[in-house]
Amino acid sequence: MTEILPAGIGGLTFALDDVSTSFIALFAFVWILSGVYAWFTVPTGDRARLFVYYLPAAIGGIAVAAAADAVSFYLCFALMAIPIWGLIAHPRTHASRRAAAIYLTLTAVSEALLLAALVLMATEADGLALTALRSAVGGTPTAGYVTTLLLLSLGLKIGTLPASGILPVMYAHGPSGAAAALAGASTKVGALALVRLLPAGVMPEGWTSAVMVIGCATAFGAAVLGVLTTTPRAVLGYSSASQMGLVLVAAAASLSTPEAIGLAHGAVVAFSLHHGLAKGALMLGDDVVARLSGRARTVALAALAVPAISLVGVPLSSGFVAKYALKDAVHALHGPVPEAVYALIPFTAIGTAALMIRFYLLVRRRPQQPATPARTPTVLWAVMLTVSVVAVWIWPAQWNTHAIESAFDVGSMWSAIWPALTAIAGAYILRFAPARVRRLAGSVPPGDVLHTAARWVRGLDGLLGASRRSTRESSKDGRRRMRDLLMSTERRLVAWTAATTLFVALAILLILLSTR
Amino acid sequence: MNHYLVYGLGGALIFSIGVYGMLARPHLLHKVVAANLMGSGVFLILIGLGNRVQGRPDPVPQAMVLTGIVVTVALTALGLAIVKRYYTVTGLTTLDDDPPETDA
Amino acid sequence: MSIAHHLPALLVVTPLAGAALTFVTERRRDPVVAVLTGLTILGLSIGLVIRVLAAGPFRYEIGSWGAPVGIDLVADGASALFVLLSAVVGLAVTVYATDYFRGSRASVCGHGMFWTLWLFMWTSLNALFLTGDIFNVYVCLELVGISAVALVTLNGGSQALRAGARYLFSSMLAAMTYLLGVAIVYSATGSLDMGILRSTLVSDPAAATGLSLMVAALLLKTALVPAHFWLPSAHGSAPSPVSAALSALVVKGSYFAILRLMISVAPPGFLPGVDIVLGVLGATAIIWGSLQALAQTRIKQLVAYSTVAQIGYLFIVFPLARAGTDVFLLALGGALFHAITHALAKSGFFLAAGSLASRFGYERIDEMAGAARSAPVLVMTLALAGVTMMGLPPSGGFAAKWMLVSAALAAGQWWWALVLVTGGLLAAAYMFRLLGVLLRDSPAALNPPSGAIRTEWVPLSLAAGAALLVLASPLVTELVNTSVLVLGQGVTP
Amino acid sequence: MIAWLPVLVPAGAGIATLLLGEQRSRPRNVVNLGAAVASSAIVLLMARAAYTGGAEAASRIAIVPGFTLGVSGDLLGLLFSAVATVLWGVTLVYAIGYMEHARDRARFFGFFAWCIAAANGVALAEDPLSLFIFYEILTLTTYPLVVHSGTPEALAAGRKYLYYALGGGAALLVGMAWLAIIAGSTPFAPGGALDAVSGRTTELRVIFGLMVAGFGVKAAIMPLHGWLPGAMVAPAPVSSLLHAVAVVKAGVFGIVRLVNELYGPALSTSLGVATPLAVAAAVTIVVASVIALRQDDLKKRLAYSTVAQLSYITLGTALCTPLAAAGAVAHLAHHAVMKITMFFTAGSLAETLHVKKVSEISGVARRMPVTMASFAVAAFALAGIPPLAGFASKWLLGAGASEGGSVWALLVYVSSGALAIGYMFPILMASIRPGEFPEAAGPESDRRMMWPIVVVAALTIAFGVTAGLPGSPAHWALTAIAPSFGGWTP
Repeated sequence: MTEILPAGIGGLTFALDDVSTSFIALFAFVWILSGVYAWFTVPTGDRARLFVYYLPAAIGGIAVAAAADAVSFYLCFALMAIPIWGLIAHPRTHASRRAAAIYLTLTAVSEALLLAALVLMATEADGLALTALRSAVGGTPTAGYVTTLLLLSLGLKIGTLPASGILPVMYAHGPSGAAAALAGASTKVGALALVRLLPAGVMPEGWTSAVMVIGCATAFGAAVLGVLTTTPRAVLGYSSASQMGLVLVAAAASLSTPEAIGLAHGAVVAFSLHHGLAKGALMLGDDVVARLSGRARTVALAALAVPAISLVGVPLSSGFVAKYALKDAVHALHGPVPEAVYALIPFTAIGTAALMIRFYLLVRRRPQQPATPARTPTVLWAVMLTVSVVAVWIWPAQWNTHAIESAFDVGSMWSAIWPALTAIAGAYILRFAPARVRRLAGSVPPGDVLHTAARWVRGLDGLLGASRRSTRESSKDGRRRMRDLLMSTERRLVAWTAATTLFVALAILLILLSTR
Repeated sequence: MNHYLVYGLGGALIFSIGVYGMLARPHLLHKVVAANLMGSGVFLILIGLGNRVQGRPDPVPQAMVLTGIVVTVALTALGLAIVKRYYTVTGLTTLDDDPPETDA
Repeated sequence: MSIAHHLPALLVVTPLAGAALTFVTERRRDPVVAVLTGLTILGLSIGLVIRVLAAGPFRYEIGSWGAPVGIDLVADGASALFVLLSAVVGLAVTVYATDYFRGSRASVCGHGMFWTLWLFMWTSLNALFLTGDIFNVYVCLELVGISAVALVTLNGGSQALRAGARYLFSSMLAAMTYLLGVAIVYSATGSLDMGILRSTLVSDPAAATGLSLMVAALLLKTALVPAHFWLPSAHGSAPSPVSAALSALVVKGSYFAILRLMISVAPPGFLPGVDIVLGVLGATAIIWGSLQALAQTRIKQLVAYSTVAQIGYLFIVFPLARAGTDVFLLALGGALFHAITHALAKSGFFLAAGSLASRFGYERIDEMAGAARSAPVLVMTLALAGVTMMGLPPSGGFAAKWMLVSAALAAGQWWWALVLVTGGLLAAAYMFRLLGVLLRDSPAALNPPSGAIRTEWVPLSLAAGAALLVLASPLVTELVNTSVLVLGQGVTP
Repeated sequence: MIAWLPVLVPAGAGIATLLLGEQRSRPRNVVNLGAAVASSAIVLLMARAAYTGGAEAASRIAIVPGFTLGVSGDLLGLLFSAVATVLWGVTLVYAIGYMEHARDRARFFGFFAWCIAAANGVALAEDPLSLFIFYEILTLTTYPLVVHSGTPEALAAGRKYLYYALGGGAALLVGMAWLAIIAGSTPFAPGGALDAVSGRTTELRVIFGLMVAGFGVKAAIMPLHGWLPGAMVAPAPVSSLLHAVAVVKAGVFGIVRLVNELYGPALSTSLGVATPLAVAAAVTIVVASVIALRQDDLKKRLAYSTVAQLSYITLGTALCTPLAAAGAVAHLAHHAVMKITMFFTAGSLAETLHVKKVSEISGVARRMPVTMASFAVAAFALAGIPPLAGFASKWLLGAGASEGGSVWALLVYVSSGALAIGYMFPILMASIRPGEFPEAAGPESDRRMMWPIVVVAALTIAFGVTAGLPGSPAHWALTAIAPSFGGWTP
């Protein structure tokens, strides 16, 4: 029983298996590359202040993949999540500080829920090792609690629908290098947690369909919000949220059907690797384009299209492989909801395509910044781009399922292209739409619902303070009035005639009582 | 209705007049007189209701009355001295009823 | 008939002799005589306690006349305890007074009359605790009253005189009522001795009326709430050694007489009739006295009203008699314990407050801000005495409150426990209000102590005694159990 | 007889300090430090004896009939006594530095020593009545420390403290008397000592309520917590040792004894009194943490955080499961070390830089790096970041909660952890931000203030890192609690 007791430093264990090697590769690559990029792009004065937060986040972000027991997983998870506060608040503008405050609150909540889930699993499993945790929960009443807690906690991390505003908030303010790291790596930790901790194959049937529905809703909802938002990075934030919705769908597949676990986890990992690299490339690209001018800028714009297309899922791209793995995982399930979701998956591609077009237009429309310092680390961006394209071929075969050979059969080719075409057609039509509709395009501020919630909380806080002050004054003069009343009654009571009459009355009363 | 009961009731009457005097009369001298009245009333009761031992009169009530008189005289002397001193110091002859010291 | 047998008489005669001596010798040597007398009385009272513990309660016939005709002194556990208490407090007051009336305050001491009056009062107190005859109680009560009134009016100011007059007239009223009661009881039973009365008194209306009148008179002397009107002004305006003695001993004397009457003399039917009234009046005294103390602005008034409140505790005992003897025993022990600790603490408090007032020359509480820094010993005494009056551990007051609360709960009458606990909280309120002012960090440089009183250790030792009494509790409970009040049956000659 | 020493040694030091008077500060410091070292050594020796199953040295003296004052050296008591005495030594060093040019130091150190004597009395009390006596003495000895500065706010805070503490004391008095009447003398026995009277359920419920009200005042269970934020006007050594370790822990320790060793977990649950206590504690945790978010005054924020953390212990005890009870006792030690670091830092900031508000704290880390680093360690520990002390006890409490099937308690614990991040991290982030405090030329603050902070921060790390090994407070708590749950072996 004492091993349930966290054994301090001695208890932290790390181990590597197939899932963690892939994630470590992704996280290490993204964190290090973005770090170098940030080193070059951030002015030297701010560099120290940035890396005070960047380094612990990077260490946590990379180590979390290898954590093998609940305590070390929670430590690395916290080590990565909390310093991100500093990255977001780095520009020290009022908006960034407020966004960082929102992020810190949501992270604190997600940390708390994760801890609760870990403790529940640890008591059930009578031990701390991650592998033991997941299997022990199966079939027990706490499985329901654990799954809800995990989905809530990780939902906040990967931007599931009600909280999908958190990703644009995270990406909008930090320096571009840091934002790329966040986009590429930190959101994927949620996916890692889904694979590591979510009870697989033991949940009742209803859970899978419910989570799938949430995943789909996020995929479509985030896409709609993304199209309507204002800045390129916010669009990328919403696109991450919608892609993570698909990851959630993939994870849901593993919940209640044991046979689908392998496929589902494969899909999650594939999706994470693909999305991490593509989103990182896009984020860096956005900054590179902003820095370049003239002919170099047009070349960069063209290059930017590559990760965008891969996201949409064009054949031979990592997006295509990931989407295919997702389809296989969902297809393996039976029942009305999985079939419907399976049918919907291609339509999510339209959403992503629309987001990419919106992103593209915003980047192009953004005015050229004045001449920035000479050496812009485009070479780093080039490396990120090539890796994001080539990765699909070099990552371990088990994540590809049978994606490669099916790339060339016409049916799957067509199912990958038509969504992109419809999106382009839609965008073209919308250009001529009435002004009122077009104005709608800029209506959603990044992090939409969270800002309103934050304002509401501040209002309540002001109200509470005012009410406490008023009660203090009224009690003071109440005391004074009571004192005067006391003194005057005493003066009357002590007067001679009154007192002596009272005494006589007392004597008579005693006589009456005793002779009764 | 034997005769000694008259003394008892008479004593009680005088006692109650004395009590009324003590309570109601504001003038301090009246209070001293009232105290003596109460004393006499009690002594009458003591003698009147004393224990009847056939033939020989019971000595105890007599002793009590004597001591009572002595004590009452002592009280009256002290009372008069204080009233006189109080009059010379403050010129008041009554206890103005609001105790001055518990001011707000 | 060893010397020990004559102890009760000696305890009355010694202070009387001391009083006479101080009257005769000139003023300079009075304090020495008084202190010597005090020491002898202390020795005698310790002897009495030892004798009572060894041989149990005993009766002493003055002039060996015997009960029906003569007056007997009864020395049992409770009376020995109170005689010892008055010896201790008396000695402390005497030693303190030797320094208090020196220098500028010599005139206040009524050119030497203080010593005679004080020793005279001590005599009558000892007699009151020891007497076994209800008429003798009347005589002792009046002697105490007269000397107390004289002591109150010592400093001759208009306030003292008015207080003295009120005190005198109220004690006259009480005296006459008590005498009426004695007359009626004598006419009903034909006897004055408590021992005989216990057996002969039967619960007929005449005896009950007599007893009620006597008890009512004693309530006025003990200043239970409706009849407390004379106490605040009297204790407030007397010189502090006098007010210490008044608060600690005089009110306890008449309470002791009530205990004697209600428990060893009254016929069975009498107590159950009046106990509820006494309990309710006691509870009102606690609440009303404490609230008044909270509202006072002068330190002596505060302490006087605190006495009014603390007296209320003593009357909570009577309703608990309904719940059987062992519960009543515990309650009675608690009440006596409370009387003793209150006497010690209150006298310590009054003496310390007196020193503070005379040292810094002010009476009002808010003028005393910051006194803690310049008179730490005095403030420590006030704190210790305050802790005892609040009934907080580790003080003796706590032990008393514990016994009373346990008795109330054991008797199933939990509301008395509630009143006791609220009383403790209210006592804390007015005590810490005072302490808060004393501890205040006032910038005003306190004027150098004018008449520093050398005997400041006396109040500290009294308050410390009250606090440490908790360790002496086995002795006290032993004495209480041997008192005739409790044994209730005949007393060995 | 040695069981009396932890109470008598500090009491003796207190008396000596008062007698030594104001000027002779050097002998006074020597006496106090000597007493602290001596009593810590005694307590740790007794603990080692009790740890290895030695006979518990119990001794008692009679006071009022049927009422004995007794102390015994059992493991549970010794843990609290060890925490109080060891931290007393550390706080003395800090206080000597902090009170360098303050007034009334003799009075301060005298009552300081007496508080520890009373706290040790509460810890080692052998039966509820003795615990009650020392508990009330603690109230009295703390009052002069709260009003030490003599300012009107200090006096108002002192008065408020007394109303709460004496009110609680009154409730406790009635409860104790009632219990003594129906159950006679009931020394603490692991697993409960009231089996003889367990039939009288209604009376036992009322007595439990009265006792919880009494202890709840010092354990700062809402709505009885009002005095604690006010008491922050006291000098820093007082708020760090008394209002984070000795006084408030006495209240919570009373509840631990009440539930585990007087009523016993089984009787408490069967009487149905444990759940309302748990709910009250849970509400306190959440509400106090939310209020802490809004406090701008640094010490007030720490005070509300203490209110929440104390209810961790109450909730853990009220859950009546072995792990939760052990976690509660462990948290008693862990929280003491964490919170005392923070209060020391707050005191040092106030004394050296006159910074009292969270809004003024920007850029402090540059000026006082070592102090703020220790503060950061304590803040992370409080937020429950492994492998620090806070995480170990919170993990045990959480495990106990889920073991007992009450998932809501687990959620309360973790939500309070999140709120702790909410009110602690902004302070850290602000202190790192460049502000108007220049680099420190000489030592950053008085050496006697800086080193104790580092020591207690090191303890925070040590308690967390060695949580699993025997001898660490967490393991000590497990062994102390085990007998109360019928031979449940840790």
